[in-house]
Amino acid sequence: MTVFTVFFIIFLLTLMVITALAIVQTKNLFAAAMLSGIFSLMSAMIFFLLDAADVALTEAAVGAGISTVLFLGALALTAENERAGTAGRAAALAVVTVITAVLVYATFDMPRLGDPNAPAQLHVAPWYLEKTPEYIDVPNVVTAVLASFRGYDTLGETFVVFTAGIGVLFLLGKAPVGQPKVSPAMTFAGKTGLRHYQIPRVVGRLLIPFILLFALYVQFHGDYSPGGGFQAGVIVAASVVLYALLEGEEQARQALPAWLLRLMAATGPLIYGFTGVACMLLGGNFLDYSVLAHDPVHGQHYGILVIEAGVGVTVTGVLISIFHSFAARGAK
Amino acid sequence: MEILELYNYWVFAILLMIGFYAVTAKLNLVKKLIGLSLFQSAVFLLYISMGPVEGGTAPIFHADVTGRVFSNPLPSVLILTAIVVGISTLALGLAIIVRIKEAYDSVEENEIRELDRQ
Amino acid sequence: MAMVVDVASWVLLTVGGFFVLVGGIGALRMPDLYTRMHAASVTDSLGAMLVLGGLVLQAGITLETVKLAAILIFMLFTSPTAANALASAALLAGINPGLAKPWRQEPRS
Amino acid sequence: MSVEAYHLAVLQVVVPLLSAPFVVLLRPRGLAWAAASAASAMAFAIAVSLTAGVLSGDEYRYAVGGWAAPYGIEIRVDALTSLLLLVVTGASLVALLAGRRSLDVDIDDARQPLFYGAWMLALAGLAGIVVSADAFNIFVFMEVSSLASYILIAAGPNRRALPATFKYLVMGTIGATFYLIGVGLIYMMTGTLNLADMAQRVHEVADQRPVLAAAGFIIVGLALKAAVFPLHAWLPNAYTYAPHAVTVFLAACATKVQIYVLLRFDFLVFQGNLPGHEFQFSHFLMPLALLAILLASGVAMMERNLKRLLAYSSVAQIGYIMLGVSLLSATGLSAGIIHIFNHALAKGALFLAVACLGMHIQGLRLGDLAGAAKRMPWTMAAFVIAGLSLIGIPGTAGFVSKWLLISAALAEGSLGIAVVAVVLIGSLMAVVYVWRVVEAAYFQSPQAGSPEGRHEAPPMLLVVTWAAVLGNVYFGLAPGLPIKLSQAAAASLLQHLP
Repeated sequence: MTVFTVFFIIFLLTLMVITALAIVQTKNLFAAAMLSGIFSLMSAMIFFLLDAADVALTEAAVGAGISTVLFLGALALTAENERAGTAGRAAALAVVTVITAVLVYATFDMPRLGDPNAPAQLHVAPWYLEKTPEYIDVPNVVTAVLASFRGYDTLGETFVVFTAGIGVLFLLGKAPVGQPKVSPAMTFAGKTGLRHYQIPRVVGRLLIPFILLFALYVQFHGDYSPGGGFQAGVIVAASVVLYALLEGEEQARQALPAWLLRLMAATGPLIYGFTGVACMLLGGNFLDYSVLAHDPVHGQHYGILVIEAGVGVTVTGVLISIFHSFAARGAK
Repeated sequence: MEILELYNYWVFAILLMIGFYAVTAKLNLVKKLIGLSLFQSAVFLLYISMGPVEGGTAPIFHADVTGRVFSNPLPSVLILTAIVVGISTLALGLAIIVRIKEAYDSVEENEIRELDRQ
Repeated sequence: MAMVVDVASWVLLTVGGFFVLVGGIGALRMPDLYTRMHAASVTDSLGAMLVLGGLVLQAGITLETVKLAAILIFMLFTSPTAANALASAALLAGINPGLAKPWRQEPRS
Repeated sequence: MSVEAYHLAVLQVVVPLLSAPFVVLLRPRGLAWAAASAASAMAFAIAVSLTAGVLSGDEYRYAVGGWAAPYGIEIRVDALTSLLLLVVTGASLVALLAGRRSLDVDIDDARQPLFYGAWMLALAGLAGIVVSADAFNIFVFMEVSSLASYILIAAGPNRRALPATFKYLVMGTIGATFYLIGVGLIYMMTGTLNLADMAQRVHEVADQRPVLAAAGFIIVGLALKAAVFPLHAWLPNAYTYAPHAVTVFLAACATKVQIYVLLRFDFLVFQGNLPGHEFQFSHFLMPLALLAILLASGVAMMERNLKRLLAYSSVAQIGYIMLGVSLLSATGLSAGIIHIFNHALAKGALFLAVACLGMHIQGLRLGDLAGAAKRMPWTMAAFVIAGLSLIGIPGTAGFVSKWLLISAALAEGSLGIAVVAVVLIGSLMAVVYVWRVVEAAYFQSPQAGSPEGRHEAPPMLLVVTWAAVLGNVYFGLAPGLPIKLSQAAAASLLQHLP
């Protein structure tokens, strides 16, 4: 890390603090949602500078993309401005001050940023770096750890996404009591999209195939470069959101009907889980891909390919379902 | 220079507490959730700051790896999971807020409490 | 040769950075939405092109260059479209280009 | 150990986990419930055979993915784990069997597969937390179970379920994030995520400030999720407005699983290594436990809503568990641990009786219960017996844990006398709040216009309720199994102390 990088990191971190203060300060929730998107982009930059390229890609796609879309969908159904202010400000500030003091006090014994002799760099992590070429043989060690060494965590993660999908479908699947108040913009976009706006429509339609192509690249190139099933699923979902904006919510629903999305959301976790069960049936431990082929390394490759596909299918199905749930709530 | 290398952790502490303040003190439910996601983002920074090694690069093995230093892959893996958990919580929370809005016609905590008291 | 390429790339990067800065100042200082958008467009047209061009020179003929070129092409497609969508959304929401009148009525002193 | 038995530990999580997507895809009404119940029964059977294995001296250690700890994620089952597994899977099975009819009323047909899917995920998440031996993996499954339980609670018929869920979501996420911060700080100082490995490596850095901060964050975060007083604010409304069957399930096990993680983490990683930590732990928890018993019981005595009354009583009972643990002796710990089991039995049976009452009585305020004993004699009889167990009358399960608790406290000398006094006062307060319900149901004349004659709950629900009540009596008279498990658990926790 050069001095220049260090100063850039410090600059970005300071900017993040300022943005965070602005997010808390502003009464306009729309502005707060946008600012938190910007906040996410800045943290993605920090993550990239700190050698976590996979995390940077994910944070940019999730923080600046999907969560902003979700906030906007929810704000259209609720309120754009914060009415009431704060309560118990003094107590909250006191707690906050105490915890900050404890944390800053704790930092002085922490290993310095980039210290090669930090405990985290000496135990477990070197083993991953050393053994990945031998056992898994994929260039991206993050993918190897994510999908194989700690594949059980990623299974849990996939089910977290699935749970969120079930939850949103369950909560918003019930028809609203009475007529909800809907912002005109949402209804407008819901019915016809941007059909009367030629330029965005033409360019948008042109881009969608490329976005999907990029998603496939991210999905299948995850072994070699940052990326994988989760990021790919987010990108596919983004392309569908774009399609729904251009052509209207109805059209997007026809292209990918609700039952199909639900099937995808449920099939993805099953693909992942049954890969693990298949390993058990073939005589290995749960999620031990080595038994999937004659050569353990090949087995690992197959396993990672299949479970990444499972993750991608889940994330695509769940995120599009969630988007539709929010958008359709407004269109009714 | 030495002292600046703890700056990441201070910013983590400050961001964490800005988020925590928004969650506890703000009355608007959407604002609470925004605060909650700030709160979680701060933790991402804590973990990722443990990753890099002086002179290292992201742990991706290109053609020639001899003599190169790589950063720790494990914090990245953990935070990938944590980001996914964060967005899932956010989606569920927003869905609950939409239902609250429909049931109470308000998303302000004090007004909801008032309505429940009746 | 390598020296020349390096200098050329840094010149491009610096000039590009300058235009990005100008775009940023414009977005802050201009009086209404449309003029601000006009100023900001300097960032993603001229600024982005120069910076990416500088980076291409840094990368040489590799896969990275292809990726940078793809980024450039997509930026040239998307940023004007986004600006167009934003401007028409603003117009639809009832924000008028308010600059014309006060500018003319301003007494010359 | 046979190959099948070897895989049981991971199957405990995988069976309910993988059943969830199937349940979600099922369409016709009733089928989703049947599938969920079948998977739940299977999970319970696995828990029983794991317990049998543990009792016969087996030790289950399972390397997921074939990667040995600390590089991979390890699953292990011991006495404490198997006790919790019995509680979690048993509660789920009982609540599902009992809850079918009342859930049919609360949740429309189209959304039932989603609801039962969420139920299975909650079960799988809780089981996943319990068996995991990896600090970060515990966080992942904690989130699976938490998100799923938010869905279950938000399914409540009253609109107040929604703000209650939101509060739970916010506080639960804060708790989980605090835990995550703690784990991160320990990882920073030790480089490992495996609990056993952590326990060894934390020894060298025990005096470093990040480790101390980590201990604080982990204890506070888990205490928040376990609703340890005064961090219980989310619990009463969440339990009150959830569908009755969900209350039975979650009240019996959700907070206890968090207490389990707290015990496991604190005893394994911190107490043996951090100098003086056991006293900090004990001095931090004991006053809170005593206050919880007194104040929450006090609130329960004043409360007019039946479910909220029982929810506050849960906060008080968590106090008893923490009190036993904070004594730091073998008897005290096993008293706390056995109370996890016994309280699940008692509170589960009580909420089952509430579910019976809820079939015919709307609102469930104490005033609405007038005359309930005439209309629903079997239900109210079950409520009374389960209430006796909650109070701790000899012959019921509740007595066993209170007896152990008192004998552990008496071994502590003069401090112990005060503890015993609080336990006795708390039990008297429990008598009062249980009596208020009994008085309303047995001795108040029904309001004018309420239906006459007997009107019992559906037979299935009643049978399950009585099975739970008889469980209270059985484990009160023959407490061999839970005592054996809890003593083994206490011994294995204490072996880490210096």
